Amino acid sequence: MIPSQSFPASQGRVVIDALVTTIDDHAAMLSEIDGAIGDGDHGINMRKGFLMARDELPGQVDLSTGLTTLGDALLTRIGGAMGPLYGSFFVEMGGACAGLERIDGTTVGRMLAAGRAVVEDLGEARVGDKTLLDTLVPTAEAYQASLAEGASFSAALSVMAEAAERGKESTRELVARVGRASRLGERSRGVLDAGATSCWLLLTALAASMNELLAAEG
Amino acid sequence: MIPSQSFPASQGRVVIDALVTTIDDHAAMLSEIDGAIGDGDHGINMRKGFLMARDELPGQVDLSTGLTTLGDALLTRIGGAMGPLYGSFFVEMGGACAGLERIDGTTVGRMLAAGRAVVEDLGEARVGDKTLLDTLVPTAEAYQASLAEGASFSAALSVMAEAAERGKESTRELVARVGRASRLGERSRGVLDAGATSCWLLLTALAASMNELLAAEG
Amino acid sequence: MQRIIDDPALVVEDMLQGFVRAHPDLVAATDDPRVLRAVGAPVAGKVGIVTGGGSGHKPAFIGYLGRNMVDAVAVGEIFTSPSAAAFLNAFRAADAGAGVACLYGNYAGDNMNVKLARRSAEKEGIRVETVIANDDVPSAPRDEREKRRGVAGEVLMWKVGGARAALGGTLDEVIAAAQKAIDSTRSIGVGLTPCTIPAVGKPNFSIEPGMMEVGIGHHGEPGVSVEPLKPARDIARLMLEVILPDLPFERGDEVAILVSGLGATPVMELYILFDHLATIATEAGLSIYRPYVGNYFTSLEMMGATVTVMRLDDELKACLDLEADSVGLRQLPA
Amino acid sequence: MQRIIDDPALVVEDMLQGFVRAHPDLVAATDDPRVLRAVGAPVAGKVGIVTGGGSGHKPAFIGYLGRNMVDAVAVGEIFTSPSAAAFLNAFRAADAGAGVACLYGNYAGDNMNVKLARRSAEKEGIRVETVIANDDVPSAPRDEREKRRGVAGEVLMWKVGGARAALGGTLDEVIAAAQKAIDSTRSIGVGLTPCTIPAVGKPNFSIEPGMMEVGIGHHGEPGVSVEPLKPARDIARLMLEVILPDLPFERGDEVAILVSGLGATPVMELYILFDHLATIATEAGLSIYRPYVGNYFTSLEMMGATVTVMRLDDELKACLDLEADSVGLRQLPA
Ligand SMILES: Nc1ncnc2c1ncn2[C@@H]1O[C@H](COP(=O)(O)OP(=O)(O)O)[C@@H](O)[C@H]1O
Ligand SMILES: Nc1ncnc2c1ncn2[C@@H]1O[C@H](COP(=O)(O)OP(=O)(O)O)[C@@H](O)[C@H]1O
Ligand SMILES: [Mg+2]
Ligand SMILES: [Mg+2]
Ligand SMILES: [Mg+2]
Ligand SMILES: [Mg+2]
Repeated sequence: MIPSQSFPASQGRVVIDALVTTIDDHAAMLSEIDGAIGDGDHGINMRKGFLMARDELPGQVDLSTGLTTLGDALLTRIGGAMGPLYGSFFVEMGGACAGLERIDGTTVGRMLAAGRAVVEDLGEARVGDKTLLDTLVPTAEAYQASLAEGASFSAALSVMAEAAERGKESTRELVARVGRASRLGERSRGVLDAGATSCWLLLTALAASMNELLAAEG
Repeated sequence: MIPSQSFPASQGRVVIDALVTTIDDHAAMLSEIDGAIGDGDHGINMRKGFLMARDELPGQVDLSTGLTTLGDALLTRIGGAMGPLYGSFFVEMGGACAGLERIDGTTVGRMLAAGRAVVEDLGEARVGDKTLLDTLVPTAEAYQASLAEGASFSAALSVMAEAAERGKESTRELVARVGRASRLGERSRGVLDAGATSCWLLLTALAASMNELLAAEG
Repeated sequence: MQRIIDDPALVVEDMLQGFVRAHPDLVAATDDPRVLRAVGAPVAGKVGIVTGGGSGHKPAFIGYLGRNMVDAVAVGEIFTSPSAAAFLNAFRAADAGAGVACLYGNYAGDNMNVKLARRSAEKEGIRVETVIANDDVPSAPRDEREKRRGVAGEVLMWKVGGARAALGGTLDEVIAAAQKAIDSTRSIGVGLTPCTIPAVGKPNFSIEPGMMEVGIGHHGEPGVSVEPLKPARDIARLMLEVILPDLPFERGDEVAILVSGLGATPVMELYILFDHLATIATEAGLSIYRPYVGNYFTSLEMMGATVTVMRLDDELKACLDLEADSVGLRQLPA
Repeated sequence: MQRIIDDPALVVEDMLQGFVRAHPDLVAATDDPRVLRAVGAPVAGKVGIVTGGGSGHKPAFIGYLGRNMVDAVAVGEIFTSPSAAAFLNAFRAADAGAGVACLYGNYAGDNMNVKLARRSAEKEGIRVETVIANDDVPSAPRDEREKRRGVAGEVLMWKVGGARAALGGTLDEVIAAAQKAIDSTRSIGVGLTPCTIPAVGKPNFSIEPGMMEVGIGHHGEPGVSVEPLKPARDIARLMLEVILPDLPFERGDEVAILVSGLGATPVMELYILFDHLATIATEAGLSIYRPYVGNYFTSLEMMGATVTVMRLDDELKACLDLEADSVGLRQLPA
């Protein structure tokens, strides 16, 4: 049994920066994916909200405050469906690690579960509808399963990244049933869903930044 | 000296029909010419007015009444610059042969002069501006000159048709100075003027129908 | 993209600034740059009327701020719901203690943001009730009316709700009138060309020349069919054939008809369409109490039109008849 | 051609029928199918206000029929002057014995048709005086002002003339006020796309994507330059740089500013443009007494905008302030 891995909650800024950076770097790609079967603004909307959120953060911030601030900024600034969904997602993730000194694998499991629940509750979509839930739900479940099977925090984070990628790719074969892309019915098959793609980017950045923080712990 | 040729004024319908028919037959061509440097509606406008005018005429009508009715219909129905210009043109032509039993070459000379005067007065354009005056003015003058040189009515009518054609062709090399086509400045050079073309059609039909009436006189 | 704009990412901000400057008699800015209020709002004792939605629908939504109309509007990005924070601030700007009627359209984003804002408002002691417009018939079958989108019928809902509040209605009375208004209203749109969101830079969907999309939504949501473009007479008929049986409207009903252009269709054509609609409606035994023809709810430079029919009773007629002063709808005292 | 029409040759007839049906409170048909009058016109003792012009400019011209506005309108084909007969019948419909002020725009066809109609009217004992709008600065140099076209400044001319007549002015007083209105007004248009006359079926001129035509007329008449499309801020500046020095407008002047879309430009963009215009005008020392932003004088589905600035004095302000009720311009009592 390996000793339980963790990183200090005070390093929140590293995680938030990774989230903002991946959205900023991939905004054009996200809009292009959205353009194929949606209205082509997913990257624009997300970048606007994430950059504004970063501007509101102090240089040093604990993970809970950082995620809550990010979530609040998205709720306040970007509107649409993404504002409340990703906004509530990050607010709930932040809430699930509030008050903790150190973040370990179990905590991240609780965070993902809380985030997933609010997105399902608010958005009323299901796995298979070709939305970000097709990334989020299987990823949260795979992460939890790997912990349950005894994987280390860092191993579970790698599982998270792989599951997110598979979840994102799964949307390629789906027909959109909610959101703008449902306009196209069968014609929405064959391309990725934009929200599922941004969710993959975010979860991948989350996993990578946390693994980085774990590595720094030595 | 050949005996003065003439035809009965009561045969006005033959002339009016010839005028209406040529416009009706060439409406698409006129619009196309107008489309090159104007707004492409010359044929549409003209056909609408001429067909309405014909509908208002009794089966049998003397030339003066026929031309006046045609002119009034154009004045009443087609608006734009063509309504008042061609409308007044035909009203004045009709006025110049009012009360006559027979129409001879001299009468037609007076008719053309009256028509030309009102168009110049109302439109305030000049020969060389790339308008219908480039057909009308030289044609009226050539007709008058040929009568003065002793040509018969029917010979003068042939001169009329030839002069109208030359007048129309002369607009090809002109730069529009009035009307919509003046928008294009130098770019208006190289194509015919729509109004000059319809004026050529009308004067040609006038000459041909009158020559037909003269021939019928034997 | 032939547009008169500066930074495509800031068109909403730039527009709002010009709008407030152009209509100081009617609208005012608030502390939230994404919320405008009517001059004089909140009106003491009056129920506050709030709406909100994505931008690009001029005169909707801010064009209906004004006297006897809407008190505060939450403003979103182009075709994107305003944030929950904006809705909350709009509730605050409109509330004079008598509560707020939030009258908005049925879109996923708006529903979520209103839901979140309403939770926060109620924590502050602001009572918020909602009416969710779902007048767009082609957007879902009749037995799933709760899934239908809100379109130009919202204008009539705001007129009724605004008037009912101005006439002294309680929050429950205002909500009941606005709910009746939208329940009595059916709409359909026909799209002839797409439109381009400035920040995106290319059309957000496509309609082939010579075709039309029947039942299209305000953001290019799918219609019920794409068919060859027909004469206005036939377009009028097929639009009414969808909406009249749905309520159903019946012989003897008095109705309001609202024809709105989608943006770039010349207003001349709206009158041509209206003439056929009026003829067909009259043949169907409806009597047209009040026609509205113009650009009431647009989608940037989309070509096409929406048709809205509302069955009237005495209360709805009194509400429609009340004078009103807003950019999008001005009615002088009778 | 993505249009909601029936027979392209009959769009004006069809539109008129729908228009009269949609606005029975404001307008009425006359015996001449090409003349509409305001409900209640001719008003006993009042000078009649008449205008007229080609169709395709909604709400101009018939949209300005109404109370304290225009009494009768002569209607032409698309972009084509009404006939002399229509102008004559409009004079007859508007005259209540106090004479008729014919306030129209400077186009060759309109000039000829009004001239002929006026001759006939005067034979019938109807006194007709004219004001010929020539507010479009780019259409001719300053020393040939009489050659300039009338554009959206006509709306303000009608508002002033209509108000002056409603306030009891004699024919000479109405003409003097309307003449002062147009003499104090300067306009300029910028075109971003052409438009298509339905009966013609293809655009009546062309503007390359990415370009704009500065100084374009309402029917695509040539501008002063074709240049790369600029940000709204720069468009506003170059428009005012043409019109402000022409009057010239001077520091301390109170002005009305009217921004009109040409048809298909989203109204959102008009507000973006207006915001810059207001900033630049204020910097130039002008104070904006009354802004108008909207689709006041369009050209079918052309994209672009016109800007009109009018210097005000007390009489013009009183005229602009008077309540008015018409489709295109509604002002409630202050
Ligand atoms: N109800 C929902 N639940 C979860 N995700 C959703 C829902 N509706 C839409 N989405 C996601 O939103 C994405 C589109 O986001 P975005 O382009 O920013 O918004 P919009 O569709 O308003 O333009 C879709 O790709 C989809 O993944
Ligand atoms: N002032 C004028 N005098 C004589 N002819 C004119 C004048 N103005 C225009 N025209 C003629 O009118 C023709 C165009 O007519 P038409 O297309 O029917 O009208 P519009 O230019 O209003 O569309 C031009 O080709 C020209 O010959
Ligand atoms: Mg999108
Ligand atoms: Mg033409
Ligand atoms: Mg969007
Ligand atoms: Mg024309």
